[in-house]
Amino acid sequence: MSLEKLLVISAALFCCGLYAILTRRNAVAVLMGVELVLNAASINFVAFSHYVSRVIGGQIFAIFVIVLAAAEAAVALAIFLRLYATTGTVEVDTADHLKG
Amino acid sequence: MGFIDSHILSLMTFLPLLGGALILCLPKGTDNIVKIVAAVASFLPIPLAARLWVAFDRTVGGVNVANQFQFVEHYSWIPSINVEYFMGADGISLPMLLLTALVSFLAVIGSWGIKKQIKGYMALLLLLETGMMGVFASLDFFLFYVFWEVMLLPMYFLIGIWGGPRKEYAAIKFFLYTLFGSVLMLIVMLALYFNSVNPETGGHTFNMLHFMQQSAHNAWLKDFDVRILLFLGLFIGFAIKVPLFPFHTWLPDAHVEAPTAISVILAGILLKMGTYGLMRISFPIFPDVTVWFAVPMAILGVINIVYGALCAMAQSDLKKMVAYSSVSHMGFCLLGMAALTPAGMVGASFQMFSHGMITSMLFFLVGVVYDRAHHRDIDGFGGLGAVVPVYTFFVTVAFFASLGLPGFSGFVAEAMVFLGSFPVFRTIVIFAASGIIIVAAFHLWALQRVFLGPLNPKYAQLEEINAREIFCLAPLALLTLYFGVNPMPILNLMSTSLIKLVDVVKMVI
Amino acid sequence: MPLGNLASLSHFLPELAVTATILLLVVAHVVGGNRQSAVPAILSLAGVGAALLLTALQASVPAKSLFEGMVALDGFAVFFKALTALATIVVVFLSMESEELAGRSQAEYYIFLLSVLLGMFLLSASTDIVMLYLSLELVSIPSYLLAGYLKGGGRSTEAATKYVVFGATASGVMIYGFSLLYGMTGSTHLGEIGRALAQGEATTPMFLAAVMVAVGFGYKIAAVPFHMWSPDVYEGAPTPITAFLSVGPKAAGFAVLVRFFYTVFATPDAASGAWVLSPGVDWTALFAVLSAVTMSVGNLIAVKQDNVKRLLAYSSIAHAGYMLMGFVLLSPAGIKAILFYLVVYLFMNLGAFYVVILVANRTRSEEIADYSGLGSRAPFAAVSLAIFLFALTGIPPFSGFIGKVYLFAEVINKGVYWLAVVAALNSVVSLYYYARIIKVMFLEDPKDKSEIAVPAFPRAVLCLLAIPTLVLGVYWEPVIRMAENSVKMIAF
Amino acid sequence: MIRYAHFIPLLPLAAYFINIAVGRRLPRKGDWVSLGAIGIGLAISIGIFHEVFQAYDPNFKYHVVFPWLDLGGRFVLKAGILIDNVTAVMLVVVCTVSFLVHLFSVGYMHGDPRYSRFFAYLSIFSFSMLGLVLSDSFFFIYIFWELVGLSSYLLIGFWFEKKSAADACKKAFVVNRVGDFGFLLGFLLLFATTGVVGYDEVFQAIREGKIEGTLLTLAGIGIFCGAIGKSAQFPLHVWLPDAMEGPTPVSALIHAATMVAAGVYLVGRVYPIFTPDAFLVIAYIGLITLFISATIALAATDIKKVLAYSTCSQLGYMIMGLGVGGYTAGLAHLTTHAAFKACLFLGSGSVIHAVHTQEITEMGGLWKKMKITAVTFIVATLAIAGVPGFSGFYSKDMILGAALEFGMRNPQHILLFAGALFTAGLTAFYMFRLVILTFFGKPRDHHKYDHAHESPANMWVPLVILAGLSFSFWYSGWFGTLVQKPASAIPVVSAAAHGGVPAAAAAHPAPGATHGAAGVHESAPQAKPHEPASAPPAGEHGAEASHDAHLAHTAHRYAMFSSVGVGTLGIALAFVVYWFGWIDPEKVASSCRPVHTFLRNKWYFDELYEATVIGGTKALSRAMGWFDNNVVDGLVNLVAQIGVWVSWLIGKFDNYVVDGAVNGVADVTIGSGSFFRRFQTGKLYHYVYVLAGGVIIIYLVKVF
Repeated sequence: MSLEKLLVISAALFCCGLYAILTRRNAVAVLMGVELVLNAASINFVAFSHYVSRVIGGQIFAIFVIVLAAAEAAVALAIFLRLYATTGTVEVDTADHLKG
Repeated sequence: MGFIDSHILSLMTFLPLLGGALILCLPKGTDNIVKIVAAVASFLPIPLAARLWVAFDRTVGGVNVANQFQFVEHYSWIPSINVEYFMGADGISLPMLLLTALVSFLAVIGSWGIKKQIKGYMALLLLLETGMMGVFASLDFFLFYVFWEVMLLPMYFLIGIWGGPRKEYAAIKFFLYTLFGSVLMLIVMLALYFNSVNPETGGHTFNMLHFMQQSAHNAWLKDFDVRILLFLGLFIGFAIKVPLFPFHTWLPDAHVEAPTAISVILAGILLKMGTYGLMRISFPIFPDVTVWFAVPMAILGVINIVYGALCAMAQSDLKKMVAYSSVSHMGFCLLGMAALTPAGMVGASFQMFSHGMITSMLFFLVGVVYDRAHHRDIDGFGGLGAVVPVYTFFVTVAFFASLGLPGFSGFVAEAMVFLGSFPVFRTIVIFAASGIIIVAAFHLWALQRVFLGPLNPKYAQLEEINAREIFCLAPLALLTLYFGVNPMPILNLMSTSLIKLVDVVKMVI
Repeated sequence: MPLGNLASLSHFLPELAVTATILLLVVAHVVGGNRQSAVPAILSLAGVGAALLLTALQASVPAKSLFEGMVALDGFAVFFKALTALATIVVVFLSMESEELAGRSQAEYYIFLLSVLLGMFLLSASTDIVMLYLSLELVSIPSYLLAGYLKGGGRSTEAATKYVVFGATASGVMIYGFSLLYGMTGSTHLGEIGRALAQGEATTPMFLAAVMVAVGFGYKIAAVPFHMWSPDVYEGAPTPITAFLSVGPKAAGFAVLVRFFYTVFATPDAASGAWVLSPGVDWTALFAVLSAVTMSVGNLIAVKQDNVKRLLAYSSIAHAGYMLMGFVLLSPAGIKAILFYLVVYLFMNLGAFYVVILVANRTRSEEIADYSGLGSRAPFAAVSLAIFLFALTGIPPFSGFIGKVYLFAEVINKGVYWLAVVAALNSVVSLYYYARIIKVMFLEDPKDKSEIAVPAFPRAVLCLLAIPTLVLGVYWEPVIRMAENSVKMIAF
Repeated sequence: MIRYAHFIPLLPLAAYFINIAVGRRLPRKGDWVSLGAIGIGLAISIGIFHEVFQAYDPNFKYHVVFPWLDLGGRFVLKAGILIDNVTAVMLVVVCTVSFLVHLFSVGYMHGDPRYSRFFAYLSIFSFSMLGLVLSDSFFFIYIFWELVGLSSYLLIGFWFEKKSAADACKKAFVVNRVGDFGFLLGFLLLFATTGVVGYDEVFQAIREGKIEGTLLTLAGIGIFCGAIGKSAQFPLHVWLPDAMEGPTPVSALIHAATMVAAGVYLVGRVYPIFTPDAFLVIAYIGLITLFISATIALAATDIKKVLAYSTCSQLGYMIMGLGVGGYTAGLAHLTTHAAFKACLFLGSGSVIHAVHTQEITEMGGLWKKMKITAVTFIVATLAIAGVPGFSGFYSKDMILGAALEFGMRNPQHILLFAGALFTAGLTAFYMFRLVILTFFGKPRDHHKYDHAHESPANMWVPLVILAGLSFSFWYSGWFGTLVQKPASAIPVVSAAAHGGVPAAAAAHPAPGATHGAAGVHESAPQAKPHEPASAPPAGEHGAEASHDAHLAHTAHRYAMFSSVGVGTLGIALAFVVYWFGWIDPEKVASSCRPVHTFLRNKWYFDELYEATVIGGTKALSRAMGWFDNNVVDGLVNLVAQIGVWVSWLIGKFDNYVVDGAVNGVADVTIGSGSFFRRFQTGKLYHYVYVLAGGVIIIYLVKVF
């Protein structure tokens, strides 16, 4: 395992995540896309902290990312539930009353 | 007198504002008190103006020399950027101050008949007066700019709320036009600020008089192309106010829609601010560009004269005709200024003054007939001369004054402009002179269609002009006549400064 | 040398105060449940007020770095803490008046509000990307909830949805950018990153990182093209929250934007007191363009709006554009201009929203058309709204004009004339739509003549907002001095 | 007495203000105020004339100056009173006529609702006219010039309820303004070059050669344009006949005796500035006018119109007289004409007063009814017809003499004399036609005839006085001595050299101009010494001074005989046609119908102007109005259009139709607004697209 490989993986993850966000209509799927992006970042952090800086800061950052991702996900899911309760669907593109 | 003398300009500027504030504090349903307070507040500047008239030393020039200004009030306002509260008067501003004091008061009296929300109306009117006074009194560019903008708001509401059928359109048009001009002015002001220094302190400054010291400019500001750009920036800002072809299209709408007294102020004072700004700011700060730009200015002036007159002739709305005639008359100011000769410059300034009085009369008169007949269609009348002789008399006086008949101040001003500018640009002035025919033509044509010929039975019972309206008109008429026969009192007031201005501009070549 | 954790606490009092208040509110919530009462509001007012006082005390304290260099205590941070605290106080007043929020659990609401405040405190002070990310999320996550706080409001929920997804994405991208920075410099501390970048020369990844970070901040300050969320969220969210988002987080966003870019991608130049770009990453040109685009897009779209809230949303985008002008100049005067502008912006913008709330309480509408004749229906509210709108336009003698003058001045001083001209023209455009509201209020006759009563308390609050808007337009020396002193920021 | 000269105009001014302000409340409605004012004026001016006459000095001059406008010495305008012989004569003439007209009006305007207003107007007129006479500089004569125009406007439009009157007064003023335009330019040209406005200073400056050649010619012609306007010369003569809409006394005062003469007076005043070419222009303008208007008068049937056109024609004589160098002649005719034409007009007024019509076709046989009027009228007619012994003969003969002299010097200009002579015949003819049709033959309208009656004393007294003044012995002798041609100010070098310039102003063959120059300058004393040095043609004449005197003598002798002959011919013809009826005018008219109608329609001048100038201006103004509303106001609008177009190119922009300037900009603004808001679809993933797109674009921009 070398740094390059890890970076390629994380980049791939990032792109997958972004792709999911851009293409998926289901809110939950979009949220998963976001998670992918965050994880890509985490991978970077860990990798860099291992190969580049010998300091542990990067790995701590990764943990923070995971935690906050979880928090974010919780809030997001709560909101999606509300969305479902009001509109009966979690298709994000049905929620387009606010525009212009 | 001590306090008054030392703060006379501030008093003239802010007394009306005080009155406005007082009016806002008055409870509902006290319309008469409101009117009286407004009248008093707008009258107070007049004795002060008289005081200025008496105390003003006619022998010192001012223009770009600080210690030659009179009634100076100079305090630091925002030290961090050297904004100063710097007021003072010289021969350029003093006539305008007098005019403002007089016309504003008459405007208040002229709006006696306003029914709708008189409270707000008067308050705004007084705020407007403060703005105008401030513009003419301030010598700090920042201060000047603030007052300049402060005028916009009341004007917008006065046109927009109390105006005619298309008031909203006219109001916003006026507002946008002027703001467009002023943002350009703002940029130029800041550019000047950063590229010139106060000779004494060496710091940046907004003091106009320092801008006028070419030595205070840095290398960038000495570059002629830059100066041209800055000059044009200012010029457009002022040209919109004058208004100069082709920036004049806000004027017919604004004048026509505005209530009578506001049209009076618009035409009587606001238009003068454009030319005043050129004299006070553009010319002394950019003398070299002024000389470079003289011919275009003269041409624009002539276009205004002839074009405005022709447009006026084409109008069927009396008020619109008068509005366009203002366009035409303001052209003389520009022509005279562009000549950069004593006669031309003084003539221009005198034209500002006399047009202020004449056009005020005209708008008052239009308002009188509009109040009674509820329309202003020139062809809709006829033969009124037989019904309302006194009114007809005043209109005739105003019209002949406006078409430059000798004996009225307008003639003296225009003659001076001609005498001053013809030696400089002959061909251009020949076109300008042709204006006198058209001007005469449309005035008399209107006069004939409205007052002469067989009486239109619809207006057989038309009510004669009343005492209050005469009270508004008589002083203007008398002054116009007096200064037409004996212009020296006013000319003495301005000549020293304006001749100095000419020299200041001419010095650079 | 950064203080240790315990030593830092004594300089952490405002944050602690806010935290304490939050905890108290939690207790109150547990005790009071969803009962309607003014207690939570008053409690949070007290807490924030205390925080504000404590912040004020910090003004004189010499700048230092806290918590092992995680948080900075410097004029810059103090200024923003004060600013955001002030904004929060006003927003609490707004919330107390708003009838939208009536019937929802008060305590909960204020818990979120104050958490956002805490986040903003930290955000404007954080000097380490970990802290930065943390506080950014602390600002974001509660505001997602606040945006969706209206009961059964489909719009509110939709707003929340968009907000959360967009926000999450943006912060995700930002984090990725962070990770790249970290990879290039091997440190999470802004100062060290900055120094590292200053030595090494530019690389494409480095610029990519810069852009990705810009996404995160751009989304916070709603700069084009990262602004898309804001109009919808502003429209959907409860009006007090809209007001809050348009001032508080935006201000905090600017704080972090300035601090981050000025420490990471530029290095202070001791000689001139200005900053010099780190090699390669010429982000000033980029942001100059963004600023122009932002103000233009904001103003142009605002012209088309019929909903006051949405109009104000776009106008706040435009104002972000104005403020960005000061950001690209790398000079203390530029930052000073931003700080000053934020102050005046706080008053005029919150004031405008406050009137919107008062009107909506009565008319249940935010359509411009329903403001017709407000001048006669509620003169006081109408006049003050007019004042706020003219101030937003930037016409003397209102404070907005002075704010603009300072921004323009620095731009012109730096010779970026094209930007000045664009901004000038923009303010003409902005007049067009602000004046539209004023026209409707004063120039048009009301559809229903009924009086809209404005009780004493709102009047007082309105005065509190209107008076500074007027006074700062005539005499602003103290505030500008304050802003001047707050420019210096440390990055250990 | 001369010290009080300034009172002459000021008293009427005072009278004006009094009458305007409180006239209606005064006893007799204040007519006595005006009457008194002008009366005193008359007294003073007679006193002045007496002093001048005592002095009996051709170069008499009284000049007082006081500053009027002074900009710290950088720009100074002085006002002043200048009295020389011509002025003195003019003062008497104006005051006399004015006084008599006031007197006449007391009766004529009796019972008019605006009686006092009328006298106020008369006073303001007297003021401006006298001021015009007294003023000493181009600037101030221009001022009073305008004021005279104003008072004429007021008086013509006095009965403004009549549409015709309303039209006429406007026409008069505007047409005069056209002339004044030229006046102004000429005066500006002089000022621009010499920097002074006083007559004497300007002459001096010209002597110093500050302005010369074509420029000076143009300046002269410009000044003369003023005269063309006021004195109703071709092509601006159209206003005078219409001006007859005013009350008859007004016609007598303004449009016969005084104001219209102002033009002639002006030319005389500034005589020294005219170059030979300018003089040629003047002469020919005069000729054209006198001929055209005489022909029109032939066919006119309105008594006042006939008189009006005869006035034009007589003014033409004066102008031409001045143009051909007959300075004395021109001014003499001005003086005599004032008397007899005023008499004619007042007489016509008395007739109209009696029969309440102006159509001579409805009169006839009035002789029996109103003897005094008839007699005075006939006396005046004899005068205007140029019958020896009457004033008209004396002055007109001088003009013809001058013309003939000029013609003999420059044969190609003999037309001037011929035309004038022929017209003298015409004058005699149409004037007697008028007399016969009015006072003799059988009454053609019995109803009117029966009501006719002699006018009251205060109306016929003026008639008698004026008739008395129509005899030549009043004028002959002293006039020629006192009123002598002033020395031309043009340095003869430039003049002759200029004369040599081909295709000079008057569009005549160059040699003609040359001789013209010589001819005119021949009698300019101070010119002689230079001439031999200067130009051969001038030189020749200079050498033969004695021959000149002889020439002049013969010229005048021939002129006298021929004019008497032609005059008799005209009178005889009139009698043949209208008294004995041997020739039926109707037949003549019908036999040359086109000519007749052409004349009846006054050569279609009004129609011509209506079609060209007036119509043109109106059209132009309408065009401008349209231009202003649509183009200029739509200029920003145009920008808007472009903006719309561009933005359409960018993003399928709805194509706006913009109207109004600011609306235009606004539309583009709004338009671009709605263009951008297209992106705000409300669809979440679109937002993210924009976000990602933004990043990528920025990045790409950076990389490439």
